[in-house]
Amino acid sequence: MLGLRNIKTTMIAAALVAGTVATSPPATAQESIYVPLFTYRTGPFSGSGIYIAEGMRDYLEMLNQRDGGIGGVKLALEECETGYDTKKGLECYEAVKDKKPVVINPWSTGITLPLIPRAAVDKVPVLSMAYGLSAAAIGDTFPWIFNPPATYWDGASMILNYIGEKEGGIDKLKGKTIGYIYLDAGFGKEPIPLLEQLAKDYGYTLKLYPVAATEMQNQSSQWLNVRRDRPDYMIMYGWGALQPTAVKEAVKINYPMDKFVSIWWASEDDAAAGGPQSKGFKVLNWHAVGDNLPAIADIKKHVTDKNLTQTDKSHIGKVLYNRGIYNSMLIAEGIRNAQKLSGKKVITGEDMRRGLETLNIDAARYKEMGLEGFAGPVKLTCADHNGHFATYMQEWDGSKYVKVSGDLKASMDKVSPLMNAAAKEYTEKAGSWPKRTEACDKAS
Amino acid sequence: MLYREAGQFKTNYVDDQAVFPIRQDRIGIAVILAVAFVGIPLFGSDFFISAVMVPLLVFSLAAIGLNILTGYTGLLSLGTGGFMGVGAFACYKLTTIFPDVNIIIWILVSGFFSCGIGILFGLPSLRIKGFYLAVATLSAQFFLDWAFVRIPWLVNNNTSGAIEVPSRYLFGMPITGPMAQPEVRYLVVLSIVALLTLIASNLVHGRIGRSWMAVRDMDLAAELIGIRLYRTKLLAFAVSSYYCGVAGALMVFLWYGSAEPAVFGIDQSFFILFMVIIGGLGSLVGSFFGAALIYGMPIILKAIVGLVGLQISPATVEHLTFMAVGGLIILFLIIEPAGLARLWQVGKQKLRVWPFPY
Amino acid sequence: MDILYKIFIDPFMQMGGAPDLLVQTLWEGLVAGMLYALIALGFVLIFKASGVFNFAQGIMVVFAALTLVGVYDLLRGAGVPSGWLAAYLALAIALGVMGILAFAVERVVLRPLVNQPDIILFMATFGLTYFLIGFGEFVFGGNPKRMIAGELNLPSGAVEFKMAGGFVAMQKIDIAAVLIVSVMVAGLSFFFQRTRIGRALRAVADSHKAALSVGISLEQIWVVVWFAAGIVALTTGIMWGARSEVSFSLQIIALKALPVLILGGFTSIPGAIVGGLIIGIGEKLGEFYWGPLLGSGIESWLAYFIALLFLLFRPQGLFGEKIIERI
Amino acid sequence: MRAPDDSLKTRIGDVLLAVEDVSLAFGGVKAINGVSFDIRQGEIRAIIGPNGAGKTSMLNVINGFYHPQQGRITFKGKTRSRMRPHEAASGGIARTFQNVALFRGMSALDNIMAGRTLKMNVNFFWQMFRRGPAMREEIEHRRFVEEIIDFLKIQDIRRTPVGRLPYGLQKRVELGRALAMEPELLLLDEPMAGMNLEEKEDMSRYILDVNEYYGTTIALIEHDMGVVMDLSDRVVVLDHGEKIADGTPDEVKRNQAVIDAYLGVAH
Repeated sequence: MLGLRNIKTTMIAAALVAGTVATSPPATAQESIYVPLFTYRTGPFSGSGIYIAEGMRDYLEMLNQRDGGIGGVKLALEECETGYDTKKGLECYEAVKDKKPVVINPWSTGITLPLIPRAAVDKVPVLSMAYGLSAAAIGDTFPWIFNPPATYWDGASMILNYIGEKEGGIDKLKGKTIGYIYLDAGFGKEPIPLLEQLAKDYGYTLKLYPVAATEMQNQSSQWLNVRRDRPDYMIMYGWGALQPTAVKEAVKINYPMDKFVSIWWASEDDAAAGGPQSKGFKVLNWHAVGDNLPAIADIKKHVTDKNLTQTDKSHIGKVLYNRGIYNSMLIAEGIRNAQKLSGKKVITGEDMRRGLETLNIDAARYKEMGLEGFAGPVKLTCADHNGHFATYMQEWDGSKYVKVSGDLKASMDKVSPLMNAAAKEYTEKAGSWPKRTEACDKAS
Repeated sequence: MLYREAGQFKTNYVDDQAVFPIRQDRIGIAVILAVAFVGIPLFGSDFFISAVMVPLLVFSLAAIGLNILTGYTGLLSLGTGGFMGVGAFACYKLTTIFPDVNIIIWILVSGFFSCGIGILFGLPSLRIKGFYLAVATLSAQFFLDWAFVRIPWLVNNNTSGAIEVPSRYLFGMPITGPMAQPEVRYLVVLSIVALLTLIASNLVHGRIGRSWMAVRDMDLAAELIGIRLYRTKLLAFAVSSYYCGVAGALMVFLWYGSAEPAVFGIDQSFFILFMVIIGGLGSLVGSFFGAALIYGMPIILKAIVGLVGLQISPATVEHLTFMAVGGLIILFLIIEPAGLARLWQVGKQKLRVWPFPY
Repeated sequence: MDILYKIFIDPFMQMGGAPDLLVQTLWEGLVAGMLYALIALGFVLIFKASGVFNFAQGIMVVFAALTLVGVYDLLRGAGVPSGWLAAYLALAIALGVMGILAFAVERVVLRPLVNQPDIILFMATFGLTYFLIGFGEFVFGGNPKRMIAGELNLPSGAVEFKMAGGFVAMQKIDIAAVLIVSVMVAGLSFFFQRTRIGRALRAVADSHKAALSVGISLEQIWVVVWFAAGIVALTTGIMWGARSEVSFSLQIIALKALPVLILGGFTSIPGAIVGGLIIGIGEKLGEFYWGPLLGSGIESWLAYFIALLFLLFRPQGLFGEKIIERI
Repeated sequence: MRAPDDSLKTRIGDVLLAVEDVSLAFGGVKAINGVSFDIRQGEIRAIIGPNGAGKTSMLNVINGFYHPQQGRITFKGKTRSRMRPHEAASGGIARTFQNVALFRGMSALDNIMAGRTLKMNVNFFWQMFRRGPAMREEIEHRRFVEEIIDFLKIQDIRRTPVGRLPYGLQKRVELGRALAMEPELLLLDEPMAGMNLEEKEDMSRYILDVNEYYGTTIALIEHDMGVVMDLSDRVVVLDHGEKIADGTPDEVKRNQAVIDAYLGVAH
């Protein structure tokens, strides 16, 4: 594999010697850690993307303003607009790659997938927080990919466990009909094998209602089908315009909203779309909503009040804004951890990978960060890059989400076999998938 | 003064029928090829090669494909994305079923699958014309979109529902997958695009190209001089979809590395169509210009914003890009409806008679 | 045999078994069809008078609705109390913006391109589409917005009635949509048939030269039809926005107007309505009763296939005249 | 201008094409009603008549563009109820059009080369490489086309896109394209419409030359009576879709029905 790159280096060197002007990467003068943020404030999914972009950026910006960065090193933040378009996402990746990013947040499954094989080669960890490839949770196979705190399969299992709990035992699912409405793309289709498997195990009937991306705002047929099939519960895996339209249509057919459960992507706007009748609509979540936390107060104080951001102040504390904060909190903790592990101030992607792998955020640490009670503890290991942590169910009360359940755990005995099979399949199909060579650090 | 053909006399028809009859053009092409094959891989940065040149070549190839159909034969198609998808999925199936056959062969073969689908959806083209035909191709686009998502066999039942490009080698060097160096991928793409462009150029300059253009300009008259409309149109569909199919396979295997079906959506079709319009309908070199402008402009805009150090959010840049692309389309149509290729010709003509105005 | 049963017998058994669902499906199809027809109407207006196939009609729908809700937010920000006053003010301003748009389109796009081939004008509307997407997001932001249906005094809730052991629910907003579309179509037909400027528009459609020779200004006519198409777009935007939300993904649905146009012909106002109903009802029935055979979701392409099949037998559309090709 | 009578006898041969009892209607409107006439090998046959007489429709029937509801067409001994465009073209019927129907986006050379399409048959494979047989064929036909270009004296506009040529030249290129098909029967639809006197004389010369040197049978529609009388051997007159006269120019000139039709006497 020598080849071109060596020749190229020689040539460039020769050219430099000859005194010719050659292209060279711009030198980064200041000591900083480069954190690119892939965001989408435009495009068909911007309704969800804007909140996330704002939360993600504001939290890191707050660290810069309040603490002067992390460990005394400023974070060089740069947003790259993807428009949720894989093509632009890849362009963003190529654009940031040479600037030594410590982590990539693709914020789209479509962009995550092509980055998974590249991460190991380019030595840049990919943080796909609760999206992307579920099987990437297996750290031994995917040492460079991190997708805490839960996978889509975990989510499906948690929703079913919640339903079981409500019905008075998982065995009560027997004979029930469960409808699944989803975005007809990789993301929405991923849980289907699990749902089908569980249908066999628990004895419920599964009905599928796919919604094509082009038909997101035209769902009346799907909901007519729902009316015909009368499922006892509806599960939704949606994104963008699919969600508010689904909520409206559910209200239209008088579907009992308290039996309509969504994966963690539905926002306040989505629930509110149905008007007062959408009360009872349920969404999974793993972190607090609202702005009642010291760290968020700091964001207001150091960032939004100083107009260092274009965030709409009414967005602060909304589900997806806080989701962005959570994502950035993971990044910040990863960096902090990496600094500790490597002893360096300005860390590299490789250090960051180690930092994320030994991530351990407990209640005490949340308190230190000013995020007490914000979310459950996160502890990753070399083998497990996801954690399959508990989530909880929140319910729309007409104006905000209210927590209505305790910790919901995924049934790992059901999820793990699928996940392992998927990881195995992935590597087999990839032709030659490298064995993990990265050493495993002790948790710090 | 340099660009002058005075003194170059053709002494036989072989020379006069050549694609580039003027010596300076031939030198120009040679220089461009030398830069493309040697200069860029040696001196281009990774970003330039992977995020600029490879996409540009892929889009140019797709634009040539669409140009054959829409520009040369006058059949408006909005199904380019779908046809690209057929090529990509065919290539994936072929290389996973027969992993030992070289991937380059499969990329070239995959075009034939898209060719077949193209012919199938081209069948109504005898009875249906103009905007009506555009709707027929739109049905191809939406149907194929649906099929890519709905037939898990196409992606070997991957749980991600996406094409996951495996590593494949040429002479021991990886050309697909994460280990493939950008320069290698670029050279493979460039070679295929150069070869197919040459073939396209040969086709459009000969009998087949004349039949296509005859059908475009005046189908009734074409029929009356003995050109069989149906065959000619279907041939255009076939060749065009072949090009789009290969472009699709190149896109996924040598650029994206993994692709969800959404990549081949209607947006992709429009994107390629814009390139063809801006570049110039019925011009191969225009396809390259169009791809460079439509794909390159946002990158340049972003770079300018970065260079100037303007405090504009990326989202705003994106909005401005949309406005600029839209505005440019209108502007070019007003200045020169025949596209960049025509401007290029006019420029050359001016150069030829320089310093005189005529 | 089983598959034949599922295709030819089972769906009809279902229709008979649950007539309430059949009626509901037909109603949903009717409403969707009316809304498709409304988008198609915008195309027809412009095509009739200027021969331009306006691809931007879809984005005009989004742009108009976005302007309406965007201006409403701005007004509230400026201290106008929320409610009907701000809503109607916003409506008036949005109408004004559509007027300015019509004027600008005539000035900047159509006038310099007059006498160019149809395809060039068609492509110019692609440019317009892109420009409006960027401009709309630039001014009002790209996030989806809630349509101010309540503030505009549009009804909410549903009318339900019992039927054969089930029920049929008709959303009041849908009923309103059907009524408004009917009124608009009647109004436009009247406008074209009975008024002076309407007849002038028809004259332009038949022959530009003829129109010029009797002293009708093309420029004025174009502004008028583009403005009319803008009003239609705003109406569509309000209606569809109220059904889901105002976002740019709506423009894909606008493409559904193309098969409608194919069926109804490019120049016929009643054709747009009939085409819309065939497509709307056809795709809902197809999706509901036959979709499950193919794993559902066939709605995304069924409309285009219906149009394609239709074209093979009647290339000139339902109401189009048979074209005699001359040479 | 016309050659003497004795050459006429040797020049003109058997019936090349005959239409019998042809009727054509669009919807309810009759364009041609029961018309029969023939065209003999080597002659110049004119079809005349007032506007809307069905002349162009007649040509369209002959080369298969319109399908008559009734009647028979016999071409080169084969009788059929209608022609197909491709059949007509490969059988050797070429055509020019009333409103020039050139391929506007192509150069004059390419337009005329397109006329050679039927004679070219090197397969797709060689076309892809533009080498070997493909190139040889291209050159061979280019030679033939250059002869036509010389004949029509349009050497200097070879490379010009025809859309930019003046009308008279366009007509000439169109004639060139028809000649490139090496037709046995050449249908000319108002070849001199819109030309000035000089251009008309040129065009007349070309038509006669084509007829004499290539021995091509010609059927032409023309409004200029002087031209028609000078050029043609026999004339058929149509009015309102019906044949009202058929014969030599002199006979036709004296026919009362023809005079009435042209002077607009009520029927």
